[in-house]
Amino acid sequence: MRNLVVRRAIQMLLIMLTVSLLLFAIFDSDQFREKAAVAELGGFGIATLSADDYHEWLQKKGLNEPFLARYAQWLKAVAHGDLGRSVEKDVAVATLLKESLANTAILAFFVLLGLIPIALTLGVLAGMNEGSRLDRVISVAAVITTSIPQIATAVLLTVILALGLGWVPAKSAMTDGWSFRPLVLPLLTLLLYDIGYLVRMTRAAMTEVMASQYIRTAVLKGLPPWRVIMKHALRNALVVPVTLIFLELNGLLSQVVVVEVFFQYAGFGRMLFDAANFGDIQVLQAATLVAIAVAVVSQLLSDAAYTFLNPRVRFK
Amino acid sequence: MSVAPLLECKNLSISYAGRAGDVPAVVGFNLTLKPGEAHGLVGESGCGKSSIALAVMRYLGRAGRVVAGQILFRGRDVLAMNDAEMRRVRGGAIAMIYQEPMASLNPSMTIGEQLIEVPRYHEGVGHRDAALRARAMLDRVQMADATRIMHSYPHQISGGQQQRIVIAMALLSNPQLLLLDEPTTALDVTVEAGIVDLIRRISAEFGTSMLYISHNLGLVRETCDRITVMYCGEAVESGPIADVFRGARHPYTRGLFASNPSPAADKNSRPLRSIPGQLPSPRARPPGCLFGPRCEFFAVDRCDAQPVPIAPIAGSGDHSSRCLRVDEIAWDAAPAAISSRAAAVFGEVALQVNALTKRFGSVSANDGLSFEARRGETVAIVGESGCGKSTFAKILMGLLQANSGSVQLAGLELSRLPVTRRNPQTIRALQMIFQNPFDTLNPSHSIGSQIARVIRKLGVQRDAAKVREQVLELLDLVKLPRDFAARRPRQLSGGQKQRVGVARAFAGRPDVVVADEPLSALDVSVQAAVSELLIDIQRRERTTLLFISHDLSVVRYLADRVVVMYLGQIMEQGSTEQVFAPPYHPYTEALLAAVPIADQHYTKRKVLLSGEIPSASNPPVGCRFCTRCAYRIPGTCDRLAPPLQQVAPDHQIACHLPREQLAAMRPVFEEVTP
Amino acid sequence: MKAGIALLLALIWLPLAGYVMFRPALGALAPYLLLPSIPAVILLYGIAVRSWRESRVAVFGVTLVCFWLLMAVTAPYLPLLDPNKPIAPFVAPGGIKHGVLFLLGSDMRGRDVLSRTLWGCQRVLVWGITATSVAYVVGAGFGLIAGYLGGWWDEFVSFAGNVLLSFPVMLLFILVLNLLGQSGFNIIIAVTCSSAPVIMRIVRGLALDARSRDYILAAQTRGEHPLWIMWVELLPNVRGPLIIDACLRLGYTTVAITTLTFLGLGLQPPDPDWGLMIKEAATAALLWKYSYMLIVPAVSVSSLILGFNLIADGTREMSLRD
Amino acid sequence: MSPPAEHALLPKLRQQLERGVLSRREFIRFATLLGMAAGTAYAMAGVAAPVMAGGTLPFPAAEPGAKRGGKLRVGEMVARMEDPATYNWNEMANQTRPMLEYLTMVGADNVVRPMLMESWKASADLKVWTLTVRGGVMWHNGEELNAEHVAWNIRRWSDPALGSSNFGLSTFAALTELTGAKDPKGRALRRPLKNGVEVLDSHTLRLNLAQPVLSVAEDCGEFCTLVVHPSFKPPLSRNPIGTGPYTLTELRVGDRCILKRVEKTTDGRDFKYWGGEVYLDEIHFYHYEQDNQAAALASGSVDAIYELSVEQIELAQSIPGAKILSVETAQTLCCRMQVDVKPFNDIRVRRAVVKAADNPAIKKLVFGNHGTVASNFHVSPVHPEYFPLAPVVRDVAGAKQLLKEAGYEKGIDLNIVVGNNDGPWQQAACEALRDQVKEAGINLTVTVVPATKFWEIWTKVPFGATSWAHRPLGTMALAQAYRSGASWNESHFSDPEFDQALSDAEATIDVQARKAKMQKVEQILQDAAVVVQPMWRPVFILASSKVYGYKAHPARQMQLNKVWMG
Repeated sequence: MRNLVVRRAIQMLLIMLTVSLLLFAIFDSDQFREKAAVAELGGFGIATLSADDYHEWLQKKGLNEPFLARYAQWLKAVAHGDLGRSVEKDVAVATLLKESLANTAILAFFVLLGLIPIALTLGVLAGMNEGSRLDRVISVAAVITTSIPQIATAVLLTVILALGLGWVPAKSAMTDGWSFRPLVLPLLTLLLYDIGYLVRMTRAAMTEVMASQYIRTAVLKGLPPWRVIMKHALRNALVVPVTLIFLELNGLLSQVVVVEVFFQYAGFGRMLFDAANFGDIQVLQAATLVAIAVAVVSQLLSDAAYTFLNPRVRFK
Repeated sequence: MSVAPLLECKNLSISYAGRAGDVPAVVGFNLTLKPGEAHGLVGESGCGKSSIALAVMRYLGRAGRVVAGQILFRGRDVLAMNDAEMRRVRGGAIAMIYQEPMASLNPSMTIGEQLIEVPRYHEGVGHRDAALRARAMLDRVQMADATRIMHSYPHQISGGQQQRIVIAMALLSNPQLLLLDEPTTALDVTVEAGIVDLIRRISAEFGTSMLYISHNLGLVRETCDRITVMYCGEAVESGPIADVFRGARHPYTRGLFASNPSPAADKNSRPLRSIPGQLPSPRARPPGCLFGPRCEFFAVDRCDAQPVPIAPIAGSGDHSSRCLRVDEIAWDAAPAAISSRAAAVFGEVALQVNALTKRFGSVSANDGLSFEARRGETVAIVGESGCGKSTFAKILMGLLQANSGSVQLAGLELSRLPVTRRNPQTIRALQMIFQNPFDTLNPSHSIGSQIARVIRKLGVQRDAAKVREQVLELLDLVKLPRDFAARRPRQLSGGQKQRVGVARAFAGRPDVVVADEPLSALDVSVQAAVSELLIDIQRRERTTLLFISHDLSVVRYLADRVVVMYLGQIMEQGSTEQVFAPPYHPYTEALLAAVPIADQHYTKRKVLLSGEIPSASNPPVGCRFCTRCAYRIPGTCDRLAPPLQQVAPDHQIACHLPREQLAAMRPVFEEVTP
Repeated sequence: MKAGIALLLALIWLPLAGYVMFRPALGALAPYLLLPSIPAVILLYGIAVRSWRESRVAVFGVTLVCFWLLMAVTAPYLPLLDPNKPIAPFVAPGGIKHGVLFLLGSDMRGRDVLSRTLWGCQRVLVWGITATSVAYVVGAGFGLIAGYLGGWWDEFVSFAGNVLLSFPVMLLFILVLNLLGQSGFNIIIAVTCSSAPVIMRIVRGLALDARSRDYILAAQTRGEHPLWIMWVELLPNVRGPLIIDACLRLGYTTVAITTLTFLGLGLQPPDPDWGLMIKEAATAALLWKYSYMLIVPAVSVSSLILGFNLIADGTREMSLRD
Repeated sequence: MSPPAEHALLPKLRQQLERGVLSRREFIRFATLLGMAAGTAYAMAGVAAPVMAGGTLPFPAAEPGAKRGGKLRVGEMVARMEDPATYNWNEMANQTRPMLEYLTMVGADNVVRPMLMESWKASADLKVWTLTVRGGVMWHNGEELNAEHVAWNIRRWSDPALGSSNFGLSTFAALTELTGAKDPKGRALRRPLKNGVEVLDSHTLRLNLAQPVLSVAEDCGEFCTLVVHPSFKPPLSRNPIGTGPYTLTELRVGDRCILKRVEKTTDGRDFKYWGGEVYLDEIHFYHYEQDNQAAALASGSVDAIYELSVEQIELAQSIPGAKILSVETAQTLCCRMQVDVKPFNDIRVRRAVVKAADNPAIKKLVFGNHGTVASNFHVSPVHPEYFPLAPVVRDVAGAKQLLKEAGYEKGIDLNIVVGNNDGPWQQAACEALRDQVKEAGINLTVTVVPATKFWEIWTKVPFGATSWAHRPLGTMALAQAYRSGASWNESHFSDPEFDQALSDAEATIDVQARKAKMQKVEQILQDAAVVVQPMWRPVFILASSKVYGYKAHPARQMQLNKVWMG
């Protein structure tokens, strides 16, 4: 286990270095310098600048330094815990990151809170009895919900729940401070897809386990059905879904982009989207590093869960 | 007078729902099992024998269904029981032992938990008592270190131990009936012998009735009182062991015996006879006698007129047969003569192996192998799992490189020459037949194209028409219809695929063919056909055959020379006669004794090995076999490497035992003089 | 048979891709280009239904996908209104305004929803299928290299894959499209960047598994070149799981393309596009009475994705049965 | 302080008004530009003036029942507040306006009124302007606003190196001179005039312009001319010293911008706002993307929004308790062709495009009954020097003929790039254009790029649709966008005759004469077929009916000083 952690940590550092270097290289183009200038001065403003003034402006903003020097500077700062400042928002990246991550964490928490019990229960119920009516209903519902793009769900839920019935606000900007109601639409949008997905995975794992020989052994031992399911089947069937739930943490970072942008929820996804569109390199760098960390840590957690739930791996 | 039967199957028929309607698996099956009796159910794969056991447990899955008949357990219809009753029967009155112990144990529960469940749910025993009983039962199935085992997970113990756990689990509820579904098929021979011994002891000790399902006639003979032979879902012959083994009264049973390589068989003078033809598909069952199309006694318009019932044979006790002509056939007459072969003449040394050593980290997979094979000779390499025989094959084929030693093919050093650097001649000269028929052919390409590729690749032929001609000739050679060239591997049976494998190996007219367990996954009757084929082609081509196997009966039949390996080392080598007769290496002796013999004319001496095969990564010091050897000389065998004793010209045994003691060993089999 | 299917696919895909990607360059040829694709789609549907007939689920999926394929190739020949021409805004489905019947209503700019929806499938299908195919070629190539050759190749390819996989997919899309500009071809690159590593992993795993198969050993022992082994011996046998994954991936790519358009990052208006239609509806038609503007494209895109998912499910079901 | 002396031109204006040559509206605009008080000008023109507060205050009179207190929540994109002089979004100015103020205010009626500048006076040749700074204006740090402060700001706006779009305004451009050198792109370099801004006394300063400029007062109310304290260092959000009644208390870009009423100066005194009573305690700007603002108002998350797109009107009408406000503007869309790039270097192609386009139809399609049809010469009827040319008439046959002559008898493929910077209506206009020119055999494709991307390429694409904001004078946009070598000359139009005619018009102070000269200017531009300019757009905004005093502004300036919540 310790080996695994160390290996993952090294892998994470390597990926972070590669990715940050890549990003720096990408954003070191004239195109992105001009983008930064347009973002600050506007298309009309920049058109008034002479070539010299433009260069002076770049110099002033520190955008004209050689690429490696900037990268080295940045690395040094990051090593000292300084993630830089957002050009667009004029805030320390660390602050921005902290707030947006906290918001996304809240969203993710509620997603998991709804996702885990509902999806696992439905998946197990469906997989327990492959081909039964309940299985068919659940499976059909799951495949349909996983077929609806989240943009469509988001808009439709807004039409019905927010503007039609007026139950919840249409947007989740939470201008009056945190409350749960504005979270409902993003939550439902994410849940609808994710539940379907996890149900399908759980069902597949469960049917596979139910067809296994050790379940046959358990049944032919004369154990009551609940004992077979709860003790023999679940433990094995949940290995895959549980590892998937951890991996889902990483997937959520991607999914929240659409949902947060559409519902204007001030989370990590929206920050990422804004920064990428604006070319806010420091934010993007830091956010990407966080994303990589989340990716690697969720992978690690998933491996750990797999190891923990799977004695075959645990006692090797 | 007669005891009430424990289990009765009356006219039992089982079908599985398929995509195109029901497929019958068992038809009109009858069985009566008395208390304390052991009944063997024998047949080749797909004959429906496992379905019967599962039907008794009422566990046929979603697709399976009993379509007719009754299963009476202690006079009560199992099919009519309610769920609660059924639960009491399952694992209580009837317990089952499975083919694959690893898959049958829950990987995420400790063995203790799985054992304790049985008394807890069947007898409501408290946890502590249940644990005590489980431990006690582990002792009774001769599991050492029971406490550790109780806390272990299934993957942490060996296959043999796992099967003992499954047996212990079955016995914990004191069942009246044990269903054993090929309980030793997945195990090594010497381990199998231990399990078979255990089963025999249990049935004696507990008085449990057994339904023993196996494809191995020898095993059934050694464990059962009665036997039922099944063919295509029907029982074709049934009777007491002695009666059936002495005088089979159904052509299929006879065919099975004739294709079984008994000690009496000899590839030159008494070749095996395989059953012609193939199993019919369950959808296209022939009219009348199902075995009709393959039967040498088939009578047109009689055998195929109407379904043949199973009927008691006149003048016998309770021996019955499903043959119309049971009274007409001269059962005792010698089978139609099969042309015997002339003994082969061996040529010069084709392959020379000298002190070959291969290590994977700390594991020494091959340790100082030395032997040679001559042109036209069949050399068998025998050993159980982990003995290093497959590693050796890979070195030979250039897929692995040896650490030291040499392998010379016609003077060319191969031990460190990867296949990618070998010249086309060498590659052509050395080909291989693989173990798993389902894996040996690429499922995506037609048979013809796969053979043709070999012909072109090995440079035998380039011209398209000639390549095609040669493909067809090769199909002829392995006795497959020419239209198979266009077929896909999945349309072929296992035996047919293995024939294609043989054709492919011989397509380049190789000098040496390595056959890695080519028969082990095949049914007995198919095994016989393929081995006959191998011999014929080998003779014709004067090929050297390196035959890797764990099955001593096949080796005895096929090989000219035998090399016995254990944990990477050669224990004994010599001609087949020399190895199969005293003096033996103690391991060879145990191996021989572990082979079940189906032939009534032979008796076998009992030699049981203790323990399991040690891990190859941590082999014993001294003689590697010393941990299991009954003749172990303490202080010597476990310290010093054994000397190589030349007991006869060409016969070497690596053992510390004095030559006299070796010479004094009695043969393992002895022919019963009638 | 195989060649026939390949021919059919080429007959559908090439004209359709040409039509969608290079319509202006085609000039006068454009209107006739798709004619041969129509019988090809019908024939393909027949073949697909036959080969998947054992799974009702898959047949339903095939029907959905082929329906949209058929719409894509017949759109120019159907009696549809100009999908880009504003006629009368906010006409409810079935309404008639200015003497024009709007079967599925008209949008906020007065364009016919039905014709926009039917035309809209062209872009999603063409770019989705193309992007997925390219991702497959790249991913499977690297997967075979990593899985079969192993060693340093594996280390390098796997690391590169891990680097790409550690980006959230959306970030990758946004970066690529921002960097290279927004066009269908860059969507292909973006989808390749995000999907190819996953495909690479799958193929690598399958190749690792297949590598130990006897038929691969057989090929090795007769001295076949690694490329031959990968291409002829390995690839055809990892096809099954890959077909399932490809169908699911087509669904993901469809979602990605519509989502990117929705975010203003994907294919550019004005040509009708489902993502764009949903976006426009999200701006102007948030009322229940106008929700047909949303529901029609939403149901369309969902049905296409459902089709892909069902084919995947059906194929999996059939492979488990064998 | 004595009322400023009347400008020499005013009597003439009055004459023209009386003769009916000048409309009343034009008279009021000109009179105020020349320094007359708006109320006086209205009275002189005989038009009922909007009810205003007394004195020289630019604000409307207090409404009866106006309530003090409460907060207004506005939905708009919350942007950075870096340097008011380089603002490039209207939203930035909106967030700043309650805190920083202009020298003048251009009202919703397009009439300029004094703000921090109490009065202004021009020399007869319009080259020397004397500006009087309002007395008693208090900075948030307790200082009083004086002429030095204003001069510091004006000098800053005239600095060519600042990158401010103010530099494009005539007044500030006229405070610079050519250096004679050119930059690598061939643009003439400029430097500030030595003695351009003179401080006369504590509240008076004088501008000595290089050219005559009429629009000084309006330029001083343009959106980038917010007056900052001389201690100002960007970003403003960290250094918010202003003269307005509110101050910034919280700015989170992309989230919120909160302004609160100033009660105390930073040196501890009671703050007294010069402009009288303001009602709102707090102004909150909440970030909502353009598309989302209407929905946010519908769910009650905000009370007013920055803009309603024309497609959302249907939606907005269904929101209970919301009112739609609209105003006509001089904002426009120029589908301009670069005259030196093939195929647009052939005037016949440009003419064909222009002829094939149906401006009234495009306007109608995009804005229905709102907005004004434009005629491809970029001078609006609201501009004082507007000379009405005959409206352009669509002529498909003529367009076809021209194309044929140009060698494109089989039609031509063109592509127009649009950035939707000002909203999706721009794209709709381009699409309508596409459908119309198709009949003439022009296959126009529309490429939509994201707004930010568009500003990187707007001067580079051969055929592009750029949105132009309102300019107070017609000559201004022409000078910025069509004069040879001008920095915003995106069409690369270069015609010495045009340049000369434009210079003549600019130098003509007499409005009637100027108007006459504009005919030639406009005609050259229209004949050169540089732009398809289909319409002057209307602006729609949406507010809750609880919000009072909230008006749509032609330049979309939010003026919240007198807004109150009911």
